[in-house]
Amino acid sequence: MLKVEIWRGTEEGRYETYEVPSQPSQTVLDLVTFVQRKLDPSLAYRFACRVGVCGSCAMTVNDTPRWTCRTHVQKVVERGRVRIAPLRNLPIVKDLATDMVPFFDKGQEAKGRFIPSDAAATSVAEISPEDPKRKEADAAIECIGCAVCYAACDVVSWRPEYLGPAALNRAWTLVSDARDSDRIGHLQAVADDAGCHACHGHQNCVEHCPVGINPTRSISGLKRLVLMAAVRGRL
Amino acid sequence: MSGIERHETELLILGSGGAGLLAALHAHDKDPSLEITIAVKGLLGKSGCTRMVQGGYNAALAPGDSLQRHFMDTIEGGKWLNHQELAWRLVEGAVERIVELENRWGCFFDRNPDGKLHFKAFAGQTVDRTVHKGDLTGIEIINRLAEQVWARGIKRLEEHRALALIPSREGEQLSGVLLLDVRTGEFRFIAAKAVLLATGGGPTMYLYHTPSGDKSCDGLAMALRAGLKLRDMEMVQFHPTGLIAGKDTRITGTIIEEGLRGAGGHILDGAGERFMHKYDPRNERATRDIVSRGMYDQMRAGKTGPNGGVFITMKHLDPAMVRRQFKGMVTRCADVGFDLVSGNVEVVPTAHYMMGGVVFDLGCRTSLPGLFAAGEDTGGVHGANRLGGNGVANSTVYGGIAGETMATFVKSEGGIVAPDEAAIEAAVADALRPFSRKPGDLNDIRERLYRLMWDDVGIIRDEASLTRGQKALDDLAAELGEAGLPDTARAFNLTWADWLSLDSLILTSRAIAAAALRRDDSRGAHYRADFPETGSLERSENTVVTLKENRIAVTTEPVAFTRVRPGQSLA
Amino acid sequence: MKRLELWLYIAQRASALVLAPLVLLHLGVILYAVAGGLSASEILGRTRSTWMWPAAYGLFVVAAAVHAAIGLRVVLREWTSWRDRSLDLATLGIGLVLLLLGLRAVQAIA
Amino acid sequence: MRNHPSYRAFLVHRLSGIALALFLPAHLIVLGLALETAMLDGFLDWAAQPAVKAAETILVILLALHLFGGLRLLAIELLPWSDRQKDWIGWAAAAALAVGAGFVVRSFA
Ligand SMILES: Cc1cc2nc3c(=O)[nH]c(=O)nc-3n(C[C@H](O)[C@H](O)[C@H](O)COP(=O)(O)OP(=O)(O)OC[C@H]3O[C@@H](n4cnc5c(N)ncnc54)[C@H](O)[C@@H]3O)c2cc1C
Ligand code: HEM
Ligand code: SF4
Ligand code: F3S
Ligand code: FES
Repeated sequence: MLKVEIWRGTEEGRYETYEVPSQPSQTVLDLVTFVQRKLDPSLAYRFACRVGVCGSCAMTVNDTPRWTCRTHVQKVVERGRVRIAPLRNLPIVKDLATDMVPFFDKGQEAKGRFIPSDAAATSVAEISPEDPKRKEADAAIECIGCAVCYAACDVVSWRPEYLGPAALNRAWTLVSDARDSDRIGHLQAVADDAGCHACHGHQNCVEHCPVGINPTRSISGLKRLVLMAAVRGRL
Repeated sequence: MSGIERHETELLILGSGGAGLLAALHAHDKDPSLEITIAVKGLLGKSGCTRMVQGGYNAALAPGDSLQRHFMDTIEGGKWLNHQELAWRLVEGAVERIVELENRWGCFFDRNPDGKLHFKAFAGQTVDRTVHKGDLTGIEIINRLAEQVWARGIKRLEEHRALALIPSREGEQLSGVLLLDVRTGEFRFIAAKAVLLATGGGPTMYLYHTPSGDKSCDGLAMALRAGLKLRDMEMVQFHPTGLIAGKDTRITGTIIEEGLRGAGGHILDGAGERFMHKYDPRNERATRDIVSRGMYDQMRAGKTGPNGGVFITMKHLDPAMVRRQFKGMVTRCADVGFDLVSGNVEVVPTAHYMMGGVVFDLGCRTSLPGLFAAGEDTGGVHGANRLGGNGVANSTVYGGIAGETMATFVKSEGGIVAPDEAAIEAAVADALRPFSRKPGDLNDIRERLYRLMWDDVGIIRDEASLTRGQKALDDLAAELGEAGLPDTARAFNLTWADWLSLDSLILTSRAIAAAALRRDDSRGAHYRADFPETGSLERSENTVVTLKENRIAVTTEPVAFTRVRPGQSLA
Repeated sequence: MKRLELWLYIAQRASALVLAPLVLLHLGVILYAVAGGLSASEILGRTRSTWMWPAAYGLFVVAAAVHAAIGLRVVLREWTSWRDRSLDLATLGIGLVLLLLGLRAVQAIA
Repeated sequence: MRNHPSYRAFLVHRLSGIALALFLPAHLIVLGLALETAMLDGFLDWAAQPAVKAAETILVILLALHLFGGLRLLAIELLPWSDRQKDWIGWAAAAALAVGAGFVVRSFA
């Protein structure tokens, strides 16, 4: 039996303890599911894909933000106990489910979307995968938008307007994309007061990103480009 | 009903998979002044199966490939049951859509060293034509589309579950959709000039299944209730290698990549012996349906591992190769406690995709004016079997088309019309029904549904099993109707959601069983032990299911060979 | 000011770049000088030997005033709830005080 | 969540920065006393006590830590990314301790 403590409520709430039988193959998401299905039907949480691609199941597990569908219980259990809370730095909808809108809004504030240069082109651009800029973009592109980095980043909690690692990481993939036509626009978006310069390089984001993205690297890249653009008066 | 919130929008899209998002973008492009709303059961861009696409996207762009070849592969794969015009539009549209995804929405697919698109091999194709982004193609597509939708003034109703399609007062057209705001537990009626059904099917009524947790055939169930025709519902595709790790883990059913078999992986029975040679000279490299049936046969004979599955192993292969080539799969297995490199991983065939669905036309119109459909909710494009790589092509191609037709429709014919209040009232009452009943055991109902669909309406069927299945489904439907929920808070009530999902799943399962009983031959994904032969291709028919007075009716319609007849080829 | 944070960031990094060699130098001097104890005349004897010393310390003082003031502003913003305009004025104040104290010190050793 | 080298490096850098910022005015005031040589000598005598020396040692180490840690940050921010940046934390700490050791050796010599 595992002792599973789960946050119940919204910002105001408390931990409740449940006893869940231990299984050889058991993820943290399975613990939560067991509680909802068998012990307390009113428990709220969120998941979709259950294989680590949708980024909707992240929670705080024993004080660490993680994707729960791909976290084996054995990896996190401490003396038979697992404590599960919603992700930090986001409003709580109910129990373990957070409101991710602020996280995605920041993606937009960082102008995290492709601005085409030739939308009507009839063939795809020829770009070598060995091209150095493309390699930078490729290294950072497979973000699943799980907000784990966002929850792990102290600067986000200290300065709630900070765009955060994922949004900045996306901006970096765009300025590294030869097909994007608004490099300066993207740089302007991240040069604002809560932009890339607010990052102190804590690297909590790197340590916790479940898919191995390195937002610190991307943010440093942005800092350099913004610096050069600012000094040259291009912002 | 005065108690429910009401809104109006010009264009309402249900679902945010490839179909829903492209519909929104195309409609917005066509007419930026349109008021577009996307309502989705999960979070926008984070729910549904398009995001889970691993393998990739078929488009006839490779040197030496042609629309004709892609089309013929699709028809051969579909065992001549496809709607040929729809299939043709698919292959044509796929080429346009890939270029659009790259240049307009910012997707970047894998390239060769020379900078040109890379095409990978996928089963059932005469040319390597699958465009992909590593083995996470869906994330790239959906992330790019979702951020574009987010950037436009498109309204989002996230965590809103569509419950019922509500006709107009006279019933001659659609008025709007009744939704449940999952977060508050309140109902919401949205009247719209046009509605797109893009909730993505998803055969999650089987013991083992691959789709995401939010999929429960709600769209198909709503369509049935609204009187629409569903075609080829017996065609449920199983993927041969799903993980199995016990019934209390959501890992069970999720896919282990197909490429493992291609790369030389072996499938072993419970005793560690290979067996695929008994079923096909290509051994493990045979097509999805054959491998699935071989595995299922072994399982029925009881030659299984501890969890009731068989094994896949790579341990006779170079571990460095396995680690390099299947990095994602190896870490995914390791995360959940399996050793793919040097161990045996227990696997089962797992329900993956529904070829059948709502009957629709080339402009994504349905028989109900004002209602459009696209993606996995629709039937016809794939016939009896879907090629790997044609699923996401289908949802994105037809999603885009739907967006354009709907934008035009809204301006020319569409209008807000008063809903049939009685229908709203009935739908609300239906959804609230469990709160007035004694709490029942939903887990038990779900497990029995899973089991009976697996055993009796699954990979190998026959008349006896299907009849048994139908009876059991009717009983389960009645039982669910009496199974209540504790009357706790309605807000974010997942157990209520489970109840509603089971309701849709049981109804859709009835449609599958009825269609499967009707088709007395074996082809594509449908295998009847009592009719193992394929039957005449020339006289191919589609099954068509409707719901009348809560009874499923099945008819058949001959396939129209509008472009090519069995025995001929365009390529 | 538009992009205030960005320019403060640049000023802070620029001043850090100026400080780096100066602090290295200063550390070298400390290590050299502390042996055998310090005395005022020794210190002043060294610093008054050439105009380079006061110049270097002058530069140090200016850079440190800029650098520390901005640094403290960031810390205060993040670790306290002080983030309105008064914080910017305080930053300016801290910088000026440091500058004045520093210039007085430089004058003393020059 | 914060239990890893990069975060510790940040904390050390920030805390040393704050300490230096607090110390700097004091240091400058003392130097300002050089205008009156006698007072400075009096102060230096006071500062020769072991306890004060120990405190000074710490300050020198903090200065060195902040310096080398700062150089590391500048390298991360201004130079192309290097996967060796983690190692720099170790080097920065080692260099700071070396300076501290040097200070101890020389001032107590
Ligand atoms: C694991 C996996 C791998 C796959 N790999 C491939 C591949 O490599 N190549 C390929 O071509 N195809 C693949 N497919 C198939 C492909 O994903 C689907 O064919 C296609 O993406 C379906 O798109 P869709 O837009 O119709 O539905 P989905 O993408 O599933 O989207 C459905 C949307 O509807 C929403 N929804 C559901 N019910 C409701 C409701 N009641 N109210 C409101 N919203 C609702 C969902 O939340 C979701 O947002 C794969 C499928 C799976 C499961
Ligand atoms: C000598 C006096 C110095 C003082 C008083 C001082 C003080 C400070 C302070 C208070 C901060 C803010 C810390 C924070 O934001 O977390 C800071 C940051 C910084 N300092 Fe210094 N510093 C000094 C010297 C240096 C030197 C010599 C360097 C580098 C060569 C340096 C480099 C930096 C850098 C890069 C930062 C930014 C760190 C960040 O934003 O997290 N400093 N300093
Ligand atoms: S960068 Fe990593 S941790 Fe952050 S949202 Fe993306 S995938 Fe999640
Ligand atoms: S954790 Fe935060 S401070 Fe920067 S390096 Fe990552 S964004
Ligand atoms: S459920 Fe999709 S990432 Fe966990």
